[in-house]
Amino acid sequence: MSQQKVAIVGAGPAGLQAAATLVSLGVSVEIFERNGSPGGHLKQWHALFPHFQNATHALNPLLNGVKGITMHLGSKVSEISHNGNTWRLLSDDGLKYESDAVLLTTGFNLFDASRKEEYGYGVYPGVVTSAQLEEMFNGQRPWPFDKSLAAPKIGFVHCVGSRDVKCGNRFCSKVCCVTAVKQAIEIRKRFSDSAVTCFYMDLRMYGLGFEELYHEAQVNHQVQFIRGRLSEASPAVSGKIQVKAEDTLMGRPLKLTLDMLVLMVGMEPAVKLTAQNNHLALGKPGFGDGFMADRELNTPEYLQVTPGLFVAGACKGPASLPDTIQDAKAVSVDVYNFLKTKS
Amino acid sequence: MANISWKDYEKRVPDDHFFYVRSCIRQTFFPGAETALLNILRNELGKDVFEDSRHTTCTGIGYHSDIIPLETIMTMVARQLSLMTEAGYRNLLVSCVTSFGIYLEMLDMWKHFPEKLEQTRDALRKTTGREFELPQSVVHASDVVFHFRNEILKRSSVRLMNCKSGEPLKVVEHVGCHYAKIFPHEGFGGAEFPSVLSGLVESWGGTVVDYPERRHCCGFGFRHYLIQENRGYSVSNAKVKFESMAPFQPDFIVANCPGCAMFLDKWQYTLAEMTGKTFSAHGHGIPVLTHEELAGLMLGMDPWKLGLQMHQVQVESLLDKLGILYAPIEKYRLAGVDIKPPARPSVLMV
Amino acid sequence: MYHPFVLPFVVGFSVMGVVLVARYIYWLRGMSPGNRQRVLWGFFSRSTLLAVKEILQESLLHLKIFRVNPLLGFMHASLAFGWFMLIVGGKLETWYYTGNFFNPPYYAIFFRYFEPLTEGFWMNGVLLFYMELSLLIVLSGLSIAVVKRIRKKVVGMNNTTRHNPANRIALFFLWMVFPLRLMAESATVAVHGGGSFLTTVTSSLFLSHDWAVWLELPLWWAYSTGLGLFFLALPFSRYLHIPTEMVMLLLKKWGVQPEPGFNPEKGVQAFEVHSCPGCGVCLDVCPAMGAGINSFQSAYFVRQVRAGHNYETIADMCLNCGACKEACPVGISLESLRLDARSHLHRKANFDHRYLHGTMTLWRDTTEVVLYTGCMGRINPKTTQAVKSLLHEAGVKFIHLDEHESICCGRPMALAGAAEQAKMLIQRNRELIHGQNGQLLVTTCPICYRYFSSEYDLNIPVLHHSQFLWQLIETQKLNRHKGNLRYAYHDPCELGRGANCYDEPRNLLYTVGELVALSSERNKALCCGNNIGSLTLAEEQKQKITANTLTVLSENSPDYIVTACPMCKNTLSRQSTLPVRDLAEVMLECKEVNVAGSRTRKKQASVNVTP
Amino acid sequence: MINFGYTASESRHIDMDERLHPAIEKMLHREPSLKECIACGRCAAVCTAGYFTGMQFYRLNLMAHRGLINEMKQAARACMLCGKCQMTCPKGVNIRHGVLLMSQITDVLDV
Repeated sequence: MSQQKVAIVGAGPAGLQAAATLVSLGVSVEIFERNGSPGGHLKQWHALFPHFQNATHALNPLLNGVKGITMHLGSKVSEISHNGNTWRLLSDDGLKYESDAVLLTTGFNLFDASRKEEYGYGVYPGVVTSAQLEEMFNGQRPWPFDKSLAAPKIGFVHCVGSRDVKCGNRFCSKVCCVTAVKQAIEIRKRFSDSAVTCFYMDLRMYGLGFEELYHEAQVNHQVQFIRGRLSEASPAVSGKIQVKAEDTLMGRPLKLTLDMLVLMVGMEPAVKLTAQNNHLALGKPGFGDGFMADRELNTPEYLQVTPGLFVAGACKGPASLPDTIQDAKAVSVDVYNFLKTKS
Repeated sequence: MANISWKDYEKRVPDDHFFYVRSCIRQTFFPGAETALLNILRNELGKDVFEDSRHTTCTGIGYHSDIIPLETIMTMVARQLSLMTEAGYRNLLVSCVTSFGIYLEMLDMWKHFPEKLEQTRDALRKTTGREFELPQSVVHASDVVFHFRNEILKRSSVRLMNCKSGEPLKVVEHVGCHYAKIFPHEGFGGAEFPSVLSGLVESWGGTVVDYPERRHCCGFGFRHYLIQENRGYSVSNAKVKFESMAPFQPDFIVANCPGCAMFLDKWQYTLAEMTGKTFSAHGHGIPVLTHEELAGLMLGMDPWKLGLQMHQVQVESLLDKLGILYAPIEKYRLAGVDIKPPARPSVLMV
Repeated sequence: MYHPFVLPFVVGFSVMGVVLVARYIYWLRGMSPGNRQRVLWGFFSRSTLLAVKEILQESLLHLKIFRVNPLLGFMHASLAFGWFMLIVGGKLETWYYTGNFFNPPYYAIFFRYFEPLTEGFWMNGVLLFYMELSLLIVLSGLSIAVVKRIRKKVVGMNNTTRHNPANRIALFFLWMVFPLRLMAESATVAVHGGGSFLTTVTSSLFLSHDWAVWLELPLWWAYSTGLGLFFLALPFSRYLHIPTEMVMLLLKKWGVQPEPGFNPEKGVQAFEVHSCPGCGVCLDVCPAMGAGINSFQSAYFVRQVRAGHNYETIADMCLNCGACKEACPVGISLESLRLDARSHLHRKANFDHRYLHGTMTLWRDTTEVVLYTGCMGRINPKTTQAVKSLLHEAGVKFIHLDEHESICCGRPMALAGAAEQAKMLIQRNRELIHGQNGQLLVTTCPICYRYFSSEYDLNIPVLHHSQFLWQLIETQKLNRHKGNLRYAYHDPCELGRGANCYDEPRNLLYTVGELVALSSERNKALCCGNNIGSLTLAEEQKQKITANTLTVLSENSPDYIVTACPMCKNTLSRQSTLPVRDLAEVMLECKEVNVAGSRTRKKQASVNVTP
Repeated sequence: MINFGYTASESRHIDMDERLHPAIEKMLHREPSLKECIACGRCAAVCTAGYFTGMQFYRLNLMAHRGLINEMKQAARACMLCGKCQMTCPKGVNIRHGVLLMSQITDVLDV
């Protein structure tokens, strides 16, 4: 029987890992990626929590893993259909592909911070997102304030576009808190006499080594943690930003002028499952609207609305890099088993 | 209509034939400004601005102090409109932002509760035997000045720039809350982005200062300052605003409501006395103009005729920047007679 | 009878004399009138004889060190007593030789140079032999000191004091003096003959005749200079303790009380501070040393207090467990010195407990026992429960004074140096305790027990619950059968060293099971690491001390670690793999189960992953 | 200054722009564990003095970090230094030493 084929939609960490695993299991794979290059958000990242591991150390193995696998870059899959037991994919640049199974690893988009206009993103130059800060650390983006400044003051706002009904996202994006603490420490190391303040609601340092990171930020780097969600950011003299927040532990409002305000933007599904494309739905959309769900959280069986359609990685919900890679491996094995039963 | 964002919302302003109703505070504290507006509209721009001397207060001060029943206010407004109908005008031009809010409120109530309109017509007929029609449009004085800002610019040799350095002046604009916050559709740029004053400033060469407490209330509000016990609340509000704008060192403040202009001006003296601090680098305070005074200066009117010497914060420093000539000895000569200048404040430099 | 080489010795000796007298007078002048009276009365009283006896025992023979470490004791004794023998011997020689008692001081010391050949049974026989024997004794002590410096384990010490430059210089001179004397005397013997066993052997071994002729004078010069330099260095080094300790013993015997407050330059406290030889005995007993923390031990603290600067951080760090005070051969009151230093450091702190007026009024009818569980009582409810059920079992009528809210006994404030500001606590607690008209106060916390007995002067006796439980056992109000469980008893610092109560807890455990012997217990017990006494020890440092103490407590794998203090129990149980119980809990548990009790706490699974 | 019969109220904002007060900076240097407090409230729950007064250590620590030195110093006076809070603190903050330093803080924490 000819080698079975799987189409992987999305060349982020999940897609790359799944491709490598499937190829190692003897399955032929083709990857469709709408951006110009693979790697997803990882390629713009600088250092990973909790041990400041360089992002390229995580990206390179993934990229090496897919050497020799055909990858259609810049082609956005517009149509996935299914008849009998073959799947047909259509991409907007005219590609057609048939496969025995489809693995969606479309991942997440960062929340568009301009939707929280009161934080002044896109209005004041000093307001940036956490992703843009990583680019600054990577040198891919200029710093929005004059680097020779005596004591730059940087603020971090947690939960931007997460746990916020006004943005339609009730869920917690899981990784922004620990990322904020990591970035706060990186800022303190980069600008030795900078003053960093984090405005948080709860600090969800869920993983191993995270609390130690929090400890290091507090004690070694004097990062100030203020429990209070930021209310607004407004312009202050010479391009600085004045922020107002309530310190809910003191029960007092406080005012602070910042040179840079970093918004910890949450995650949103890159492909939003809505009523229209619910034929793709793998059962009712999971927690939070738009994320996909291929099975009930705690049970192994798949909902398998349409057999052969699998999902892996952050498109199922906010996930850290290790979560994504583990999930990609696990789902690849399921895909492989599915193919075995089919042939 | 196509959904446009509030920033670009343009309000419709008629070009001519206005029935003008005065402002109690403006004609009492800034008579020069009132006559300047009429002078500009009639003589400079040749507009037909009719004024009936029998028109009264719009009851704003009483209304906002809760001592006048709603029906009385409706009848008073109706009476004003009857004067307008009698004079054959359909465009109401309102001088004060508070009365602008009241006229709109009454018209809006009549729209939603027609029986109220009938009751008011009935009450007016019983008391004065008068009839009235609803106006076609209600505009504020600053709307009109904004509307004709280019005509004024054409006639003006003055620009809102520092005549020596050519730098555009940094201007703080403060739009009266009742201008657009009650009925967003009644103000240029709606409630969030009122552009009636910033439009003026920018088209006349100045730059607008975007300071953190830009939208904060100036503290005027009849309810706040009428009773002495409340005035602390009023002056504290103004203080928040001044402390927020001070770092930007604005050259002057322009406001479209007589109340805001008066209090932003007067509270600087009070705050100077209370805290010993002024909010300008050189200790003279930040001059406060109303839009008519600014328009008057643009058209070369004599500052003393405009009554600028009656302001608490002296305006000479601004006039020097604008390059407007003035005779210092004329400052306190009214119709050839020297009047005693006011006592010099201890902190605010005059 | 004179040679210029004696000059360095004379200069050194007289300068030392002047400096010492000046300093002593300065310190004595600082004494309060009451103390001056005691000195005058004491001078001609029997206590002076007692003082001389103790000087002989301690300053010369160092008997206290002998009891702790014989080799170390011998080293100190030989150095001190040997030197004393030399001085006395020199005096006898010159007196017998010249016939009059008073000779120039240097004459006795350099007698051998001036009179190389002496005849007669006494001079050439007994006295010569005695002098050389004394020298040999001193040299033997010196050699142990050198060995101690190189390999301290040989002398049975784990740690020796890190000396500052001044002490090292003085030490070097001290070590030079006696060998030089030996060489000088041997040179004279080589030139003129005579000499007893030691010098003849040395001269024949090292000094041929023609060498000796040339070397004799330089050696005497060297000996005199060595002595002179040592005496110059003495007042500014640890060897100041030699004269000062003797004066201190006198003052203490005369009953001189330390001046109030922290003043290391006034009265008996000054003599105590300057009597610290920096011998390092307090290092080995300090529980923190076992955890590798060696910055604040008493040797260093007293040295910095003498120096008058940067004693601040180490004053606050010490656990105040009292181990060093117990072991200090010189008997310096280290704890009060440290607490005085702390109250001086934190003199600006002001606490105000006036809000306590009128709180907790519990006026009830008379009762037998007032039970006070203290602040820590609420953190160890099991201990409180156990004590209460034991009291019920024994039919004792009691009131639990601080069942709902408690006022701190004040000891923690004293340990932080804020004793004066704890007056309000003491006064309010005393009112409440007296208000119950009980016959006995029983407290479950040794920290409170020590303060109740020392500071409160209550009108009823106070006992720690271990003592009271033992009374109940003795009076058969409680009876237990002996089981075969093995208990390791940890002596809380405040109960053992603090209040001298070692036996009652052990008796209790002995009645219900076996008592495991520990390498350091009773007054040498290690501190649990979390003693309220330390102000600035970091959490990790305390945990290291706790871990070290736990290794000692579980060295003979007992079934239970038992203690009598809520603070120790809470601290030890955090890190111990063995179950930790209070005495009361053990007594209660043994009521039901006499046979080996089940281990309630699962051993922490330790998985070794072979790569 | 003229008494107008009314006064302008001060803004209740805490101004975080100035750096920490030097005395607070010195205190935090001498007791770094104070920086670890996450204001979970356990210390206030077990506080012996807290039973009779409003003594809550986590608020003292917050006041320190927000530069409200006088309120902090005033509130610290109720403490009995008994150390129960330190026994329960999940972050191992050395609270007794902290309160002692807080109650003796002057403009310059001189010792």
